[in-house]
Amino acid sequence: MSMSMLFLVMLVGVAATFYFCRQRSLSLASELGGIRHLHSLPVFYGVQAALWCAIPCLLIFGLWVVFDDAIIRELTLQYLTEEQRSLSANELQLLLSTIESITTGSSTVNDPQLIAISQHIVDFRSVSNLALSITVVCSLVGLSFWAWFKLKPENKARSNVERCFMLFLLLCSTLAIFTTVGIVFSVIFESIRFFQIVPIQEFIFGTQWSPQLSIRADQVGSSGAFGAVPLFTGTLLISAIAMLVAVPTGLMTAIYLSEYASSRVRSVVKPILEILAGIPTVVYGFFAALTIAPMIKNGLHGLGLDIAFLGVSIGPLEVSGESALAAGLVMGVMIIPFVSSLSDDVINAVPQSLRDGAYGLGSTQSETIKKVIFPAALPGIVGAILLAVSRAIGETMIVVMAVGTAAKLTFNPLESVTTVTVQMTTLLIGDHEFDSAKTLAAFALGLVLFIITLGLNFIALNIVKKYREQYD
Amino acid sequence: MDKLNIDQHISQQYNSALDDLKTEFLELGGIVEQQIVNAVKAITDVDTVLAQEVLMTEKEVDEREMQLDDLCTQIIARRQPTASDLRLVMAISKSTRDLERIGDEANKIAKMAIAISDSEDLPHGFSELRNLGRHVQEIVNDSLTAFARYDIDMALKVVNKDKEIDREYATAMRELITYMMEDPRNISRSMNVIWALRSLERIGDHASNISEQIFYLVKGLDVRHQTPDEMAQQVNKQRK
Amino acid sequence: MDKLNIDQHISQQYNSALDDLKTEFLELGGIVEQQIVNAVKAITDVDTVLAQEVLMTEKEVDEREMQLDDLCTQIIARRQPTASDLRLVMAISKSTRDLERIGDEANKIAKMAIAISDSEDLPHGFSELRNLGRHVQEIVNDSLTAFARYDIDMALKVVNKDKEIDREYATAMRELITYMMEDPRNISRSMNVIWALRSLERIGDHASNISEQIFYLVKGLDVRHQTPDEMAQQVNKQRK
Amino acid sequence: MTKPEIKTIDKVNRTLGKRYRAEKRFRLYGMLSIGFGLLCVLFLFTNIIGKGLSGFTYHYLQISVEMDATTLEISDTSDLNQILAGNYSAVVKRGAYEYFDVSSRRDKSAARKLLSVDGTGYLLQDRFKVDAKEIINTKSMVWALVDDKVDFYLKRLGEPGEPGKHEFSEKQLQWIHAAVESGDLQKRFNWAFFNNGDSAHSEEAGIRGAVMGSFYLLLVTLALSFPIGIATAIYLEEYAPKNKWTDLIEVNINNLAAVPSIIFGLLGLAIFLAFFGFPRSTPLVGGFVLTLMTLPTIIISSRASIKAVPPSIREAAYGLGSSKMQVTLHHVLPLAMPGMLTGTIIGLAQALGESAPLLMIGMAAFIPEVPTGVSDPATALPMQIFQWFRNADAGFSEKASAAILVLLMFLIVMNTLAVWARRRLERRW
Amino acid sequence: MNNSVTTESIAPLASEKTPEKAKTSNVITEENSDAYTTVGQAFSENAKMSMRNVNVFYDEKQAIYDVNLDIGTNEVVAMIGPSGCGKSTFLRCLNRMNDTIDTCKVTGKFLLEDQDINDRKMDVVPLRARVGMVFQKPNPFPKSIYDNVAYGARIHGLADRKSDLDDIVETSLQKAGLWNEVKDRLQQPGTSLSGGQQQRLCIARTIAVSPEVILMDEPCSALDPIATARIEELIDELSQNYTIAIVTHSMQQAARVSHRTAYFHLGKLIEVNETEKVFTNPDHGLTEAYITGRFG
Amino acid sequence: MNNSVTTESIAPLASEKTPEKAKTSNVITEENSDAYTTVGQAFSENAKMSMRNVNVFYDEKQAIYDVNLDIGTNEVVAMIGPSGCGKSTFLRCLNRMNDTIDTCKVTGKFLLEDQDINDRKMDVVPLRARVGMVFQKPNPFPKSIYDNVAYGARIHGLADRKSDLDDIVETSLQKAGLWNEVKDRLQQPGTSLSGGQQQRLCIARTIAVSPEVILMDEPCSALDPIATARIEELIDELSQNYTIAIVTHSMQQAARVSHRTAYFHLGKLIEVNETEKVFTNPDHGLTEAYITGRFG
Ligand SMILES: Nc1ncnc2c1ncn2[C@@H]1O[C@H](COP(=O)(O)OP(=O)(O)OP(=O)(O)O)[C@@H](O)[C@H]1O
Ligand SMILES: Nc1ncnc2c1ncn2[C@@H]1O[C@H](COP(=O)(O)OP(=O)(O)OP(=O)(O)O)[C@@H](O)[C@H]1O
Ligand SMILES: [Mg+2]
Ligand SMILES: [Mg+2]
Ligand SMILES: O=P([O-])([O-])[O-]
Repeated sequence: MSMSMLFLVMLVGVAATFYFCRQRSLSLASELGGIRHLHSLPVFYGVQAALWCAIPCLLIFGLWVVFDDAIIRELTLQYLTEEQRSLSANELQLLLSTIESITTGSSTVNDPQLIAISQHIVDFRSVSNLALSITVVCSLVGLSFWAWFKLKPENKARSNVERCFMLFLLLCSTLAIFTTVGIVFSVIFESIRFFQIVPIQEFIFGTQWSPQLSIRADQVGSSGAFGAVPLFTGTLLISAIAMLVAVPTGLMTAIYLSEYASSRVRSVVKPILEILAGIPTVVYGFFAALTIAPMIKNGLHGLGLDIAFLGVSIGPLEVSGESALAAGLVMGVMIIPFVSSLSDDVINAVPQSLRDGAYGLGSTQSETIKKVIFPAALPGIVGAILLAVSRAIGETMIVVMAVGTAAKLTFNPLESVTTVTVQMTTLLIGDHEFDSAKTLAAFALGLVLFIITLGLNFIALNIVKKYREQYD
Repeated sequence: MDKLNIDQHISQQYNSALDDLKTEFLELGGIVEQQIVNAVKAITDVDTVLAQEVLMTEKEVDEREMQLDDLCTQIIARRQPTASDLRLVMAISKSTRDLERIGDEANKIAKMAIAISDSEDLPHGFSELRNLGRHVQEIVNDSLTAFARYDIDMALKVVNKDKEIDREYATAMRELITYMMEDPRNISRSMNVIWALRSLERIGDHASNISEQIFYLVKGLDVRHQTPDEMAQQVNKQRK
Repeated sequence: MDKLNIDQHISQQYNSALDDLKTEFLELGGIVEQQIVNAVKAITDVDTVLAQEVLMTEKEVDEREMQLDDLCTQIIARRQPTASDLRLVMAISKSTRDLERIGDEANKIAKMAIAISDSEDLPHGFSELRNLGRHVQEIVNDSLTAFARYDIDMALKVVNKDKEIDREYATAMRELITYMMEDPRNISRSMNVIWALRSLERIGDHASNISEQIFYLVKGLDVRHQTPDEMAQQVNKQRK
Repeated sequence: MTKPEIKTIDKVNRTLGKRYRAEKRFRLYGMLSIGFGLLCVLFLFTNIIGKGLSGFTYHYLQISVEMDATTLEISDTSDLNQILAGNYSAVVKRGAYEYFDVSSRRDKSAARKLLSVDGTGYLLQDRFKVDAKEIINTKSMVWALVDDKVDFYLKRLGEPGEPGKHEFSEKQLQWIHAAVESGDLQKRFNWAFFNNGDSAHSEEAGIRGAVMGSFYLLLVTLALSFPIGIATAIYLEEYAPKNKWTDLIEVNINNLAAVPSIIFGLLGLAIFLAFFGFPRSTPLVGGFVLTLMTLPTIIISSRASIKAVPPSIREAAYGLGSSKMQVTLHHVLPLAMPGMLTGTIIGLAQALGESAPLLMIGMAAFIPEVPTGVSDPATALPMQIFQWFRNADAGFSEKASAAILVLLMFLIVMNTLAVWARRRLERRW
Repeated sequence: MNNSVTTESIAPLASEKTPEKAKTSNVITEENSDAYTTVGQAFSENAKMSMRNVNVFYDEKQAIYDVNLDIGTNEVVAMIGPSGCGKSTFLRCLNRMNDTIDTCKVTGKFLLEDQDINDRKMDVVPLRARVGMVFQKPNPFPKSIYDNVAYGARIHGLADRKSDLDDIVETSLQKAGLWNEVKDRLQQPGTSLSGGQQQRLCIARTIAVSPEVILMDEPCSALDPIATARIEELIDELSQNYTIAIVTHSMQQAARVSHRTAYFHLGKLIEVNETEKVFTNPDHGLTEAYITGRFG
Repeated sequence: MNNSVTTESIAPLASEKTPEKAKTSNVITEENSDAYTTVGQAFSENAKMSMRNVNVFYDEKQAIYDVNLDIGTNEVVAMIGPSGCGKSTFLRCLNRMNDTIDTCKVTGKFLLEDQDINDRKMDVVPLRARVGMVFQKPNPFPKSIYDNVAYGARIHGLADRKSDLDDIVETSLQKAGLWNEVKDRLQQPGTSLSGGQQQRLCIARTIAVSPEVILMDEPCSALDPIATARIEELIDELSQNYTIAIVTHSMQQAARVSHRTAYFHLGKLIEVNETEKVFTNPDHGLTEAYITGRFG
């Protein structure tokens, strides 16, 4: 029986158990003189019985599927020759996968011994499959009869069903914790290994970033320079540009829409602006790289801009094709709706009664906004901005596409910089061994990024939460 | 014809509380009315048994009075009556006192009846007593009816009749004093009749008081200490 | 010593309304007390001017009575008083009637004083009148003081004193009737004295009524129609 | 008595003008901001549409092709292997030589370079797959794909600087213009773009593989994130006692929502690929990663919609003796479902557009085959766009723009769906 | 009675009240009631505000029908009536708070002293400084107590120096009976106060701009009896210096705080009279029915 | 008086009430008040529910101190007291609604007839079917009127057939005085009704599971006077067949609807007495101070 077929059988069996047990509870009820004499509603008896069947069967099924490969593998080992068995773990693994590929017919190896073994495996598999089917079906039938006979009016069916329900929910909710743990684990070990190669202070305070220098892994002392400062400054620069665009625009947009605009204007403008939020970052990246960057370059060149810095003319402006400005601007535009909708929420959460209060005292509209609503919403807005900053810092695609990889330590928005996320992708795309400093550097960067954004989020979420509580 | 509607509250309990109050009040009215009739009959027929009967009901009247007062207070405390309801409660609270006083006066008459019954011959003034008694009983009855019906015209009539009764009383009194002068030996007996007459007159006043409360109840007008003409005038002014 | 505190409401207006009510009530009490004093003085000193004075205040008393009643109604309508406040209002509402009646009786005495003043020689019974008058005035004063102070011990004393006054009155009455029999020509004059005596007796009763209201006001007990002993007993029972 | 009042009013009136000017200024700032936002939307869209629309069309040259069985090396038309292995390029080349009427090797080479021989070959292969028997050994007219350089040149004919012209020799240009004039070289709708998987040659590259990859990704994501997300939301809102443990879960979820997506990529790389050894580049792993990424979104929006169910409803149900599960299933879920669905759709839309984490787990690989299941190597739409963007070949940039349009289309559809779901399902009682 | 509106009232006077009449007059509906006259004393010789022929519409729906009412100087006028009868709507006309509702159209004359405040050209900002408003739910700004009270004075530029502002804050809080409770913590947020204190703070905030009229829309409905009693007490004190219009759901409250009471019914002003009169002997059957709990 | 709790009350009786005493007793605080005795008639010979030595804590904070109270069969007991005195907390103990608050710990004996309902092992589901609850704000489910009323019967399996359910719905609506108003529109949403109707619907919904006791927490505070009067009337009718405990902010309401009134103060049950007695002549100075508006 194929797995899906077996699954279907299980489903039908469980459904039947549900139906019959429910019917039985109904008939028990009518003997007693009405459903009210049962402990629980009939449907609970049905569900309870169904769970009694389904959970053990699924457990058997699951365990079987998890362990049968290992068991079959153990069984296979006995057919191997002595010397094959004494192979190193890696080589044994290789051998087994060769055999495995023979069973699926995707290998053309013509070793008769291996073919025989693969035949054994096929046999084992079919036996295992059959055994599984029989076990599952038998236990299904057995359990459902047991459930049927065990059914009594005073069974606490409802309580049992509810306990199962709640366990399921609890299980699901722990996933978030596992995810965080997973994230931490996935970056922390590699990072530790990285910091064993590259001292942590060099990583944090070094101003040279050139991981590409490591040409050969065994080349002592040439594992590149891993000073992350230029990455941080680059990230900061781009985020700052983005925030300069997004915060004033987003905030004023939110204010105008929630306080001034008529409901019709709001109903048109708001969704249009929210389109900006829905556009994938890869599109923004594309746009930044292919449209905005050339525009800036050409535009500034065209103007023949001559910037005097501290009275010293530094000549016609050099505009990089991968300027931080382009990425920052586009990122800013991307974040506008993020800021505006978060601020909008916050502004709308300010109770109408405060507005009434202010108007009732004779405030003009802008006074109401500036003196009452804005201060009231300020914590929430600060939280929103922090979240936006964290988002800008973590943003990947735009910078990957529109920003170069040259790690320059500069605050000139017209130059090319690089960011943490760009370097992470650059280092990790393609083949990678998990032991070169280059690859590990990406994880170290990931760790730093995670810590920074985590800190920002933590602060921001707490501010927002405090603010919410104020009006709850 | 003026009518109040005490029975249209959303709260049935309130309706029935007010209803009970009014019924109890009118019942008490009925009892004291009977007391008057009996007392006058006892004195004019020299019927001590009847007089005793009147005296026996005193306790009931007292209890009912206290009960009515309690009811009024409870309604005020529990219902916070306003407008017509409040006026009803206040009017009944006041008029209950009058009814009780009427009962007391009837008792006094009954006591006089017993006091008089010792002597064989009829003292003077029995006919006056009987007349006045009838009239007084009439206006008590009228005032209660007016109360039951919220009828201010009738109430006005009661007030007017009370003035007549006062005149009648004055005449009777003058006559009795003449008798007494004529026959000083009978003075103490005549005094009893005088007290009885006096009680009847007071009963008339109380009936008149009850009628005044009807004005308050129906119109919200406080017409106490006014002449009947003034009352009529005020009512008409408001009707306009 | 029992005390109620009518002046600790959050609402100052309410405080002052209750305060006004009480003050007005006591003021009215003061006026009728003065009426009694004057009326008794007028009749015993044959002072028609004083008698006229008494009669002149009748209107004021009437007006004040109506005003007090109005105040009570308004407090009930506007404030929905409960507990001690409600008892205060109800007690004052009831006692006001008594005060007004006391005023009326004082008027009657004053009228008698005028009626008597025609003849030169003093009728019999003036000494009794004076005595009774003093006592009555005393208990009226006591009852008002008791009211002002929420003093039930004093109120109980008033009730007891009233019984004494009743006895005193009965004695005086018997004496007067004897006089009347002795001197039938003076009957109508004596009758005036009798009416005056009778009025004084009624005033005592009213004072006693006011005292009974104090029991209600302070203790929430309705002690009407009870003997002083019963009252004392009930109060003690509750105190325990 | 009225004196101070009059003073107040005078004081009020004194500053009134200033206050109203401030009011006007403030309003203007707001309008400017909105204007800027709208302008951005407008610019972005005209720009992308302007760039992308041309990607849906392509230039084809109509040539007649001799479906010669021997040249094709197909002897048995019912043998699929033969048809798949057929040498279509040869017949196409021959057709091209014939069309341009060339014989010298140099000319042949020049002529051949104007066409996408392999691309056209695939078109022929497709036709053979359907009815090889009919067309074998016939001569038929075929719309052959031109070379992407030709397409590039023709699409930009009017532009200054004549981009792409320098790629061609004079002769080639003559041929091209002649063919255009004769109507044999035409711009036609590029079906191949929708039917093909990725390819190294831009004229053959299509988004079919990426679309299917995205589809499987979303399937996995939906199947996992919707039930888990809702269950978590229910647990946290309805069941969880207020303690450290639930606080921890809550903080975690909120933080995860704001963790940069690239970090999830690292997670996928280190846990699913390196630790569990799942195959690279599969929608299954991508789906896992995207599930973890979208879960917070779904949980948060589900929690918000559960929170929006008035507590009074819950109290009422409890007061009647409902158990917790009944309260949840009978009252909370039905009322919160519209919000949950909307949240899920929005989360999926985000997942659809997401690229950074997929980059990390190798879904940016070059995979020409169209995936047929969740465990086939696949790429996804945003990844495809990214790859084409990075490809130096000029034709790919246009493809990327076109793919962006397709991606945006899907997103718009999904968001519309979300709005529709919210409107439709929200029972306004 | 010279200023009574009742000359030929369609409404039954107390004397004509019969159960049947009361019944029929309960069903004044929009159809049969275009012409009606307010019973009692709607006008005042010493009027601070005079409203004449006020009609209010929400889109097509008429919420107020031809209301005429004066509010006397330093008088407390209470507005009572069944839910939805238009009390709040009417009150909000008095300082043009209805401007914030787009669908709301107000016609009629609203004189504040001699100025027509319903004139569209009239500026609402100074108007609202003269006619302050206190709302149903206490709504202190999320600022310090001091800033709450100082807010109005600041925006209107009433204080030239810090010390002036301090004075304004102190006197306002004193008038609102809150000074003693908060004088040591003026810098704490206004929201940290209890509900009743918050409402008094809102009153102080309103007083701080020295308005002439204070409007209150169910100012105690969110408060418990004790806090309510305090506010009522405060209203009474304020009526020494301010003209007050108060909407309340609680008839008892109207009875307690007001000098005159106006009874609204389905958008019509049925009766206005001295409060004592309304609560002991109202002129109109509908008023009587409402205050005695005889509706429906 | 044999079942009075007052043997050696620390509370001043009316006779001992002096302004000074009342003052001091106002400041019963958590320190000085561990021992206290409820004044009046806390016990009932015919008790439906008996609460003994009830203490409730929110975390460390004690909200109810050692309360003893009986609720008689078919009796209406009103609970009044200043805001935050623990009325709602106490009421919610009676059907274990406090279970939904994690921090809430309840000790003491709660007997419903002879069953201790505060037993942790006791299942709350059947308990809540026996002790129904009506809340402050009308909270009909967003379902049809029919489904609202039928809901409880469905989850408790009270009806085996559709016709049974119809019967239950009809009689419940009739008892709640709503049948005539809604019988033609049973399929319309419950939320389309007016506030007062909604509250009656909630009562009907509660009745539908035929509870023995109905708890009401300020059931009229969100309603206008007319709707309130209807609910009060309904409570009166229901008291024929149900035992009712009602928490109310409005003393007048307590006076109107209840047979006995319990006065809570700072978590203590100060006095329980016949309602007439409480409102005309309460035994305890604090009760007097509260109902006469003399607090603070
Ligand atoms: N913004 C609005 N749009 C449309 N109609 C409205 C609006 N506000 C109120 N109404 C309607 O106007 C009428 C009067 O409403 P208003 O709020 O003035 O009543 P109210 O007497 O204050 O009632 P309540 O006592 O419930 O506060 C009602 O019928 C209401 O439905
Ligand atoms: N969930 C809770 N957590 C902590 N403390 C609470 C909670 N609910 C109530 N309290 C506290 O318990 C005490 C009693 O509250 P409860 O709600 O029972 O008062 P109440 O008498 O019903 O007041 P109100 O009249 O305002 O409804 C209050 O001091 C309150 O602050
Ligand atoms: Mg309103
Ligand atoms: Mg509560
Ligand atoms: O009892 P009276 O004094 O009124 O006769």
